[in-house]
Amino acid sequence: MLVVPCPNCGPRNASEFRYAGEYRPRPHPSQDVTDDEWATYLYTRSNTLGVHTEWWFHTSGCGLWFLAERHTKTNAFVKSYLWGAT
Amino acid sequence: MWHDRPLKDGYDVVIIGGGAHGLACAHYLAKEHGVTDVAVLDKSYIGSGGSGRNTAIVRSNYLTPEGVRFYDESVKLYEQLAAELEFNVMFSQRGHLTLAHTDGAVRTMRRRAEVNRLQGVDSRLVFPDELAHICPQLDLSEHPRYPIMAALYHPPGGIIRHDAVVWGFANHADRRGVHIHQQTEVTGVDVRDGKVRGVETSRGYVAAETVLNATAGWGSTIAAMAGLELPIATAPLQACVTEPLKPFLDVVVVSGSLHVYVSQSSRGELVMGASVDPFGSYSMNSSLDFVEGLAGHVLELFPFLSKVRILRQWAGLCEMPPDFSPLMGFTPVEGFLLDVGWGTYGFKASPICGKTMAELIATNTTPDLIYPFRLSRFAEFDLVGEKGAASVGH
Amino acid sequence: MPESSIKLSPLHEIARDLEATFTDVDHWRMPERFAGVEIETTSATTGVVLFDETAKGRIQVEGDASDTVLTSAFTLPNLEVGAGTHHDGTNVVRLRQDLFYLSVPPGAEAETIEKVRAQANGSLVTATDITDGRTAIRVIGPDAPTLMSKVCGLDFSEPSFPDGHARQSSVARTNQLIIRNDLGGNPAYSLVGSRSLGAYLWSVLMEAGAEWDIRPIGRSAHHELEKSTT
Amino acid sequence: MSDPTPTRLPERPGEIIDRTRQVSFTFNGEIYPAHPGDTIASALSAAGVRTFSRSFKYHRPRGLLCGAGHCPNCLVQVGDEPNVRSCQRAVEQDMDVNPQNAWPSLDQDVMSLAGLGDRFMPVGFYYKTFMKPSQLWPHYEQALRNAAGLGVVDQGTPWGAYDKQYLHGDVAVIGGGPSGISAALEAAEAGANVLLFDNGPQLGGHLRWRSDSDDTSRKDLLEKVQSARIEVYTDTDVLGWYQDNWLAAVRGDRLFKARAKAIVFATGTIEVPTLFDNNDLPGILLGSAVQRLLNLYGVAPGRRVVVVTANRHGWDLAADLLAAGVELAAIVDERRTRDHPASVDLAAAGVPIYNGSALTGARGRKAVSAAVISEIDDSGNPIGPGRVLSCDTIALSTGWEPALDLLYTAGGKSVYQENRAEMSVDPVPDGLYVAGSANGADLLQARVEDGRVAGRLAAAHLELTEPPPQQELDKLALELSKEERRTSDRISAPDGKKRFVCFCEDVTDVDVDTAIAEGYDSVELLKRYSTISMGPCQGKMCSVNALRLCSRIKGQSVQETGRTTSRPPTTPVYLGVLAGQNMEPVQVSSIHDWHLDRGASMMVAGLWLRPEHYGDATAEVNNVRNRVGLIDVSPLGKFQLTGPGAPDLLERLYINQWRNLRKGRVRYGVMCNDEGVVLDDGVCARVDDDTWYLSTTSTGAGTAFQWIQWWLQSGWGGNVHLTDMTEIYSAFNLAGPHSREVLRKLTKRDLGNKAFPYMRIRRTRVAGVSCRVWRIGFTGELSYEIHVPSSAGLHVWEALMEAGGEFGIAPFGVEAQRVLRLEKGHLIVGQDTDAMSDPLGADMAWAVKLEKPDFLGKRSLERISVDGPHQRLVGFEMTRKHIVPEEGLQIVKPQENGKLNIIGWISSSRFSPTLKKSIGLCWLPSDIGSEPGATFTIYQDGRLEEARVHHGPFFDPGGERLKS
Repeated sequence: MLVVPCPNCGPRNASEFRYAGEYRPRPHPSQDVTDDEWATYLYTRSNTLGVHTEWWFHTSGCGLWFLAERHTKTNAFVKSYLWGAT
Repeated sequence: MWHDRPLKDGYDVVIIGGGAHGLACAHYLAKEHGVTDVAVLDKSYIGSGGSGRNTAIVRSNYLTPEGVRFYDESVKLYEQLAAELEFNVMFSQRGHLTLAHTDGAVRTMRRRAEVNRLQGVDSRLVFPDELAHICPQLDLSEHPRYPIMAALYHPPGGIIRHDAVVWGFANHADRRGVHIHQQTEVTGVDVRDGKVRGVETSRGYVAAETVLNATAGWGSTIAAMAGLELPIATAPLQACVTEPLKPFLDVVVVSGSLHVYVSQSSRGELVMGASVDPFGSYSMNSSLDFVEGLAGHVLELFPFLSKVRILRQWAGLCEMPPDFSPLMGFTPVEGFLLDVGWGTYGFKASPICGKTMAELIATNTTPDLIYPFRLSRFAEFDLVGEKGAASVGH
Repeated sequence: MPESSIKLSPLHEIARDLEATFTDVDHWRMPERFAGVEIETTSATTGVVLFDETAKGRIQVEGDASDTVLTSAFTLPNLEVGAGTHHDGTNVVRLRQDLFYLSVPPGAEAETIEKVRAQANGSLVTATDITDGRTAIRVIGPDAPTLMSKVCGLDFSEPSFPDGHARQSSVARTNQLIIRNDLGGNPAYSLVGSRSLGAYLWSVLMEAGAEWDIRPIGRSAHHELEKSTT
Repeated sequence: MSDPTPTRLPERPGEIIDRTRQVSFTFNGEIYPAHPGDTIASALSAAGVRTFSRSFKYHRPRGLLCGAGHCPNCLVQVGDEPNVRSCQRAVEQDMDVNPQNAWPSLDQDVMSLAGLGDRFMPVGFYYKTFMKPSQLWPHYEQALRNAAGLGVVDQGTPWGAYDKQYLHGDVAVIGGGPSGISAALEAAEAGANVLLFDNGPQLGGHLRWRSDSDDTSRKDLLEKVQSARIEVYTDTDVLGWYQDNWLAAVRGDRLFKARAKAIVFATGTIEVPTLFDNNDLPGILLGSAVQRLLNLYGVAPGRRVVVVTANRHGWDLAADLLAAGVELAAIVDERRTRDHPASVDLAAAGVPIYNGSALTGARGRKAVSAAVISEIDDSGNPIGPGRVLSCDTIALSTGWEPALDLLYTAGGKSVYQENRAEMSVDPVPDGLYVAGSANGADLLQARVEDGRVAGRLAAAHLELTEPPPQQELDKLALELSKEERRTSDRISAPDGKKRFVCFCEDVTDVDVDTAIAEGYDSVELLKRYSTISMGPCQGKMCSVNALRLCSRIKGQSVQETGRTTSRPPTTPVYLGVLAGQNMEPVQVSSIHDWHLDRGASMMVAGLWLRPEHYGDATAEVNNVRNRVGLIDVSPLGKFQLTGPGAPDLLERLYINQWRNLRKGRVRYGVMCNDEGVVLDDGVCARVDDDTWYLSTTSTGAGTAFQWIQWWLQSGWGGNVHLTDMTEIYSAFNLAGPHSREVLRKLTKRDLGNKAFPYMRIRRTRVAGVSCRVWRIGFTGELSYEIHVPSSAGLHVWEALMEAGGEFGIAPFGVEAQRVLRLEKGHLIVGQDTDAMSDPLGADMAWAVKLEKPDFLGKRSLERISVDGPHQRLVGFEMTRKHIVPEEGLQIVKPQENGKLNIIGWISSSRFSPTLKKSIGLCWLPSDIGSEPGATFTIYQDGRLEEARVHHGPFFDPGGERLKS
């Protein structure tokens, strides 16, 4: 079972977490966002083969959302951190 | 059988991915459109990707009219594929049950039953009294944690020998002059001023004006070579098989809320699968929690299987689009085409995908049947309604 | 609050079906004894037992300044995440940098919240009485760590989960706060989780503990064990 | 049955049976004796039974082969359990054992005629036949299916009791043979917590049955283990290595899930059978199987044995047989020299010794009657005429394959060692070590030393000690390289005769040759086409020979040919063990038992169980409309937002406005995602300047909490906290014309419209308990929703029921609530909306405040509002009042060609007892939906039923009752 490094609780089995996909920052509402750009934000994914940044939620633990950098083939984690604390 | 051919430095059409989709497209290009200067490239052996790893279920009882029409065509093609390919693909139409354990799931099943009926697909809602005859092995009592309330019964659904489909298409495509190149990995897509010119491979450059990306799990990595990003996320899909048993289970049983599939193969093994893994990855490792969760849910349905043994578990890759429908046809890069985004439902569409993609390549126009699955639908905010069923049932 | 005790634990019907005798604890009606104090304390010191510890005040304190507010309200040592302290019936555990859990004697909830709010002076600190949302099942006995390792994936060995510490994790597929607070020289873990899952968790623990003849204990046996701790 | 002559020997040193006691069991209908400690296989062998089962495809008789639970030949049915490895299952009194896959009987199996026609059933036979005529395929298929499978599933088998346990250790050692024990001792010595797994009943591995070691070394190792800090798990099979060193192991009905920081694979070896004509006859056994029968159970494999070997183990076996008084017909060794110490005694005993020779065939119909041997040239090919040696048993001891499947799945790369003719792993992933015979060590001392070094390296990996000095590693490597080769890579070229490569699937070397010729020439294609290694033994008996055969036929090296992928489990495992103890969480409200006592029929609602009705939902509806009803809505999601930042957060999360909501007031709100799809809805109240209290749907409570926390913890969380209150309050909705009169009896608060108007919230003491009371009504009646601290839930509920007695109060369930809300035209998120529904279409356009600077879904809703939603959710009534269309029916528009186009669907539909007609909600194209009274047709059971669009509530449209 994959071990996920929770920034608050430390390494825990992946079954304690919810994975919420790759990190895609939301366009700031003030920008005049074209339909294409908005559809890209909503639906397009880089789906990287390699290290990418993703969201996790510690469902059975501290209830924190956090970002993690993980290699999507080996599943090896590089690091994890709370939003805003890169 | 298929032969090792010399790798030419150019073809009219290059198909990336030697699975059922890619080989079917090559077959129909040659058979129905006389296009034979075609190369099918696979980085490993043919059928090594999704085509060799799925639980080989064939059905057409989807939710949306466009989904049902599409898969129904596929079932019809499967029904005479053995004769057409002179290769027994062992399509066993023994009936397919999708169980509903909540009132919400029953509603979704009826929705699908009604849409199917209106599309002329044999599929109806059945309740425990009738279920007891269709699949007497099911525990229809009040005992399970999530008692079975109803099921969508789809008689034409069933299972097929998935490798045989790959080999059948390969044999026929090869016979008509298509080149099948195994151990040939595509490492780059050559795009110059918006048009595809060819592909880099582990065995050298191959020129082509038409390049079809027909891979499962690798759709994004191949598209990235052509400078494109797609609305799909790759995740492992696992399955397992038990020791061979004397046949007792005739129908294919799928549970929406419990996310589990069970069918008994022609060799007597129970072939079982579930939903995609809880987190995205390109790893094809098996996991223990997959087979633990699956075992619990299978025993909810069939408590007497507790002493049946799991013999082997494996995993493949699949790509999940936002509206549970594939990405087929043209892309912003001229000549670079897609047949990807097949989630957990790709194998059952192989023949009709081959046929429609062949028609698209030969006529340079999108057949009506697959128009709803165009890539541009996302920017047009015209997603396919299959998503509706997914969020409630499965 | 009317005179007669009207507060019930979600395990009340289970205790009644096990023919427990009941007692009142600050308006809570809780089991006094089941098979008898003798048998119950023996099981607790030789095997493993379950004790319904729901009848306690429970407060959640959230806020970036919660550690300074709490240290001044209760003169606490600085707590690492996962560490806890005990003094005169109040147990404070740090769940996150910005989140603490307090358990206090039954009835002291309101007073504790006031004490916390009084120290907030301007910073946003949310003190919430979560007593009614939680149930607590205390697993006590030498076989408690092994029983816990049948329902939870954490490492219950001494170095990884020392006495006084707390972890939030999955127990029998439910979210629980696990606080280790040994009792009478025996390992003991309080499982604090959703009230609506209390009956389910109790039944899973009883089934998982069958191999050690697990049994429930009442307040008097629990009191005996507590006496032998201090 | 051929004349079974008992072959139990007098007591043997180290045997594990209790000769003083006797048990009996039945096999194939006959009673057989056994001693406690006997396995089914050893007891049957002792009674001279040779045939245990019939093979999968050709139904050939099969007997004991490997004795280690690896091959399929001794699979039997034990009571209701199929596919039991009888060589691993201890006999129990009155056990009912039966052969599998044999019809009508084990002795006469009709299906074995299939074996005669093997010319007609070559490899890939199924693919090349039965295609035409396609109509007949279902009948062919039924015949094929009936022939399939081995064991029978008994549909009366009880689920049984299973459980699981997590284990944690610094170093896990897999395999309790000499190398495993010494690795464990070394690691424990360095201070590591060690987990030691072994699938035997006691530690020792083959020290228990192989006599090449004096017994002192075993006893000495076992003593040291007792005293060391090692958790020993015997009778425990390690099934698989999973991500991040997660090991699955099974002992009886318990699944262990172990995590270790370093792992030593001391998994030993699997003996490899050699290929020769008729090599699957009962009476042909692997050398290790004979030694187990001999030394563990005191059973001779037969009366006259030919030993075929290429290593010292064959000679040790011959010496064992000689010492046990079993007649040796010959010992046949591929190698030219015979310098093994036992050769002297064997020659002295007159045992014929044939060096430079090999076994080319076996003779016999139901069991072995003779062995055919012949001399071989340097490349192993037979030369000159064969020699026939009459015998009833052939023992094969020509080679071993390291059991490395676990290591392959852990990422180890397989490398074929030409000099040893065995696979190894190089490189071994970080933190993993392989030791003992699995690492190629053969002599006992080398295995113990190799284990010790591996244990030291594992402990060093955890920085508990220093790694062994390099010269120690070099010395060991040198010692290992000098060891005598133990494995022959001889493989006979296919020449038309039938040599079984795969015993599970009856695949012969001719089949492999044919498959490769037909283009299935990669090992993976060969496996899928011929089904080689896809049976119960998962390649343990066949993958080495298949690989050598494939390499020889294609003229390439074994390394070039490559292996198929190894996959867990290493040993087949019960579904019951994998499922473990049944742990399906159930959530119930604080008055759950009251509902059951009242005879409520419960329904599944997410993880909750809720009352659907108490016997008569229609009566419950009428009672709420005319008198007063009480419903338990505790699963409702309940959350609290505190802090000055709350209004900003609410403005961004919801499509409607909140900033202007005054204290004590309540407003309905809808949450969307950025696609503009409706996620959830509910009421929200401002209970204090900086305290908001909001509710969500019960099914959506968990996801809503995570959703709000996501935005709050990623930039939108300035000065606001979200607290989950869902379980803190039990929620009871008192609804109906008399609701005020009932509540007035339990509280002093003024409940009138002036003091407590509709859509307000008040802190109120009810029956002595401080509660939050909302004046809201999903049912459309005057109602008060009382949120009670859950510990006092039963107290307040019973007080309400008692107070309402004189007013005809009765509980009502989810079904009645659904009718009541439908009569008011209220939608249910998740039923009337799905993952495609936006608020503009779903009749919530009034709530969409596009003028707000930003909210989730705004950009998409702006786009949709340009030309309006394509579809709308509206009410409908039926032209034929009594017809109730089931929910999910489709709305169709007949075309000229008679086809019916689907234009919408029915999401809610009931017969309204209040209005005496059927009503509902449906999705329709906007043009039809926007026109009240517009007609459309519903496709129901093949006919078209007419319906009309209806806007707004069906009952009390002005909402007077709510405000009464």
